[in-house]
Amino acid sequence: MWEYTDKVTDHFKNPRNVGAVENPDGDGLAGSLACGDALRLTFKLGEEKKIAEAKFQTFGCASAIASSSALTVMLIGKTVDEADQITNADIIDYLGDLPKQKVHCSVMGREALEAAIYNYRTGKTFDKKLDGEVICHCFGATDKEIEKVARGQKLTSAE
Amino acid sequence: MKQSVYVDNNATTAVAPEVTEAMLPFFYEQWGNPSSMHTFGGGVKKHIDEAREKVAALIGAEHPNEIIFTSCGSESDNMAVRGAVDAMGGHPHLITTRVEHAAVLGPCHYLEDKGFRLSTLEVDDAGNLDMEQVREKSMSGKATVASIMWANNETGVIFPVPEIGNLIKEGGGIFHTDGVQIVGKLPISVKDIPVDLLSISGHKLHAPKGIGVLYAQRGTKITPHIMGGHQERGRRAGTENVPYIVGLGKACELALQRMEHDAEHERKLRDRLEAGILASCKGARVNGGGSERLPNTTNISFEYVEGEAILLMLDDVGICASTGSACASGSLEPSHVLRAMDVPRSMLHGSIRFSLSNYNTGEDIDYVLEQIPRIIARLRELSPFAND
Amino acid sequence: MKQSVYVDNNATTAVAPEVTEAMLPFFYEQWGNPSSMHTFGGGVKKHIDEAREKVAALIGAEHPNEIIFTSCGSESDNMAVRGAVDAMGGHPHLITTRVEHAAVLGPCHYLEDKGFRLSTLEVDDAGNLDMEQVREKSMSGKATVASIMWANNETGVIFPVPEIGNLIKEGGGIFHTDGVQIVGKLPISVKDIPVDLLSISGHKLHAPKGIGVLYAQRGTKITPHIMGGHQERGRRAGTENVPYIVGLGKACELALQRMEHDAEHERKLRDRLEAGILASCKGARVNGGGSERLPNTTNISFEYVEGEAILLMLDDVGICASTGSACASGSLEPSHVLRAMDVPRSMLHGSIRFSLSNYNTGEDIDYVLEQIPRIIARLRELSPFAND
Ligand SMILES: Cc1ncc(COP(=O)(O)O)c(C=O)c1O
Ligand SMILES: Cc1ncc(COP(=O)(O)O)c(C=O)c1O
Ligand code: FES
Ligand code: FES
Repeated sequence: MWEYTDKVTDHFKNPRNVGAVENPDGDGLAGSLACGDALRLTFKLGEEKKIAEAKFQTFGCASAIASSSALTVMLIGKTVDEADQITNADIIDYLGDLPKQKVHCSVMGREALEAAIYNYRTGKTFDKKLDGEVICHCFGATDKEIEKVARGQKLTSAE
Repeated sequence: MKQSVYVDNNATTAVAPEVTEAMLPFFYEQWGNPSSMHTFGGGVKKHIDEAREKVAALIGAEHPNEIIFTSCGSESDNMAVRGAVDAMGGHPHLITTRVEHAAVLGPCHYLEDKGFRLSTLEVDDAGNLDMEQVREKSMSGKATVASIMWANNETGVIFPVPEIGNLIKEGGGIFHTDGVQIVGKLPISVKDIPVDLLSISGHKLHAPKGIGVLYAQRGTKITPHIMGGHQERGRRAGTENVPYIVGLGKACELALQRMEHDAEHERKLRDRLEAGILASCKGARVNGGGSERLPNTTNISFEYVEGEAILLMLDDVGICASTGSACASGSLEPSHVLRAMDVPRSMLHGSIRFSLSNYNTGEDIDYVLEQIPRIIARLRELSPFAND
Repeated sequence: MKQSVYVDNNATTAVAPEVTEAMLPFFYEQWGNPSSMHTFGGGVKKHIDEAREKVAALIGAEHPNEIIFTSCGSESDNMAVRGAVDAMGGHPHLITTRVEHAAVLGPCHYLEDKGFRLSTLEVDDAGNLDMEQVREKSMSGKATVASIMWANNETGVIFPVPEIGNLIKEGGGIFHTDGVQIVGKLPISVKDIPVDLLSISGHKLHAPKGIGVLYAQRGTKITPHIMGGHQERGRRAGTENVPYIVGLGKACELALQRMEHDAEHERKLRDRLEAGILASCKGARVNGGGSERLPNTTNISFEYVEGEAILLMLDDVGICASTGSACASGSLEPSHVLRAMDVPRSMLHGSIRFSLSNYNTGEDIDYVLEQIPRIIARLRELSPFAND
């Protein structure tokens, strides 16, 4: 059994900011598409160009859900440049800790953030090989359904 | 400790109160060493023999001496595979399947690394073996040791062991079957079918964790896995775990009395659970559902949600189950059994195993059926894939 | 069951009531599987970790992860010998002694049969090793795996393990010591001496039969003996025997608290027993008496009488002792330990081992001292040799 901190459990059981922001200023999808974990992050700016709204959708384990939820909370009130400084280590710190094997779930958060900021800055979709930095411990090929969703998001799927 | 509905009986079962009661005198009073010459110790031996008879009765073994007590199902599996190969000598051909328990696959892969030829049979998407493949491999011309499980722990799918045994024996091989999940759940009789070696684990049938059995049919040559003292007629050294042996005997006695009734009870509950979930949750499917299965087990995949998340939400409302999801396992590998069955990736992550015991009630099922749709809906709300 | 004076504690000990109490909740309530994801099962894990810490504390292990729970002392011994040899690869040279327990000699002889070179060191008539021989063998130029016990179960003779360990490590070998008889009886600290692997058995220190430990110093390479699941960090598969693990933890905690006091208590009783018997029976001698010994053990030979007869007459008056080792009792061979010590033939058959525990009292000793001379005299009357 994974040992989760109270904060992880709280963010898993009561995830903050679930869903997708309407007309987002930044929209990013990240994940280990090859294995099916995925995170979509959207945000909208408000006064003084600070992030007023941030929402997530996650297909993944409790750590992935908690990391995403935590990330949205951390984003709100920050400028995009400040947000860009948030690393997966910051997410883990915010949550207290994550089991070693679950660190990649927070990396996914950082990646979705990168993708969303890229989208905000360029208007384009982040087209980096999404599975590149996520260590997927699973094997093999992509699942058609997930591929389809990825294409719907105009994102590059893993081979 | 919070626990309201326990539906994870393929992982472990409650120790039956009758079993604990049977064991207590062997902690408090009769703690002697059965190998001792004095009455105090030596007198304990007859309780071991009685337990041996009860285990033999449950599986239809002709001779109580065919029952070797071990420390767990894993030890039994290791002993069977390595002991049979060693006793056979030379380099027998090993046959196993992709869906075996790690305690069989572990020693098989170890021996493969040492240069033994290993054939790992595939299963189809319903979890069944291709019997033609079994025949072909067992007739490969070399001496064989085959280890093919009776019932699968994750899906409950039952292999046709009598038929498999016949094929292996026709080919002149030694046949081991991991019976850990079937013994105590369905009637079997090793007397009537060609099984040389069969593994049992106590904690799957209401005895404690840490006791097992290897049934070895008379005349089957097997090298001990734990060598030393003369215990278990020189086939398994180590001072006997008298309390657990007695407890396992009691558990086997209870199982024999209750099995028929319990199996029916569990099957009804399981079928209702399965039907209820399929009716209330879109995108759910039963893995191995079309096959012959244990009456207590159902393995259900929920599309676009992740098993660990489901489990933790179930846990939160006091329901204990398990998952084959990668994210839940220490290794982050999804279940090798579901992969062998080519379960689609969108389904692979969200598999939940519910496994019942005689202690489960209709109310347990009602409760699970009340919680599951809510949890799946909640998690699908969070999922980026499920919004279509 | 008749039992008035139990002086056979090297065969097995009474389960301490505190130990049984500590185990009971894990039969009645917390019977979950520690590998489960749900709180009910997973929550049990911390009790295993606590027990691990208590075992580590008793033997002075630096890291609790160096403690691997097994099913008995025999499994620990088998795992140590075969696991170390396998992990080393190639064909290491095996070193052991003539007085080891069968659980070490068994796997050693097995490996010898498979073509490994085995050196079996002799002991002198006091039961001591020739340290020059240890040095010589350990420097033989080949990689070595040495298994040399700490304290002998039959005589209580203690080998100089720190010194032996140094010699083996100087030679670049792996050093295993069977600590089954010393752990819990005398303080040891594996942190301070060069021991790679150490075996422990629960039932020698008031935990139940069927639980053991292999201590494996950090960095020691060892192939698992039971392969499969990820339990014990992948070093020993099989669902954990939670109650016994918790019980062993408790037993170690108690031993640590009481050891100093108990050792003194036992030594006094043992010395009085020994002196009393030597004073009251002609033709008696203590085997290994001149050597450093466990405080609780005395092995006494009575000329011209037969051990089994003595035992049975002792049993008849409620005294539990043993002749040779319990494990050897099936074989009717005189003790391999006494033979290795060249005990004269007239003495070889009449050896009785008295082994005490903290539960023994001064009255126990009085009673044995009262009965022994009468029994020996009676048997000598029957003996054709003793009438001089
Ligand atoms: C020195 C020694 N090693 C190993 C063992 C084996 O321990 P177990 O009976 O737990 O297998 C014993 C006792 O039987 C022993 O005295
Ligand atoms: C099919 C099967 N074989 C072997 C085992 C191993 O049994 P044990 O946990 O007693 O080692 C299990 C359960 O864990 C199992 O389900
Ligand atoms: S299962 Fe999450 S990394 Fe592959
Ligand atoms: S999403 Fe798979 S381990 Fe976290």
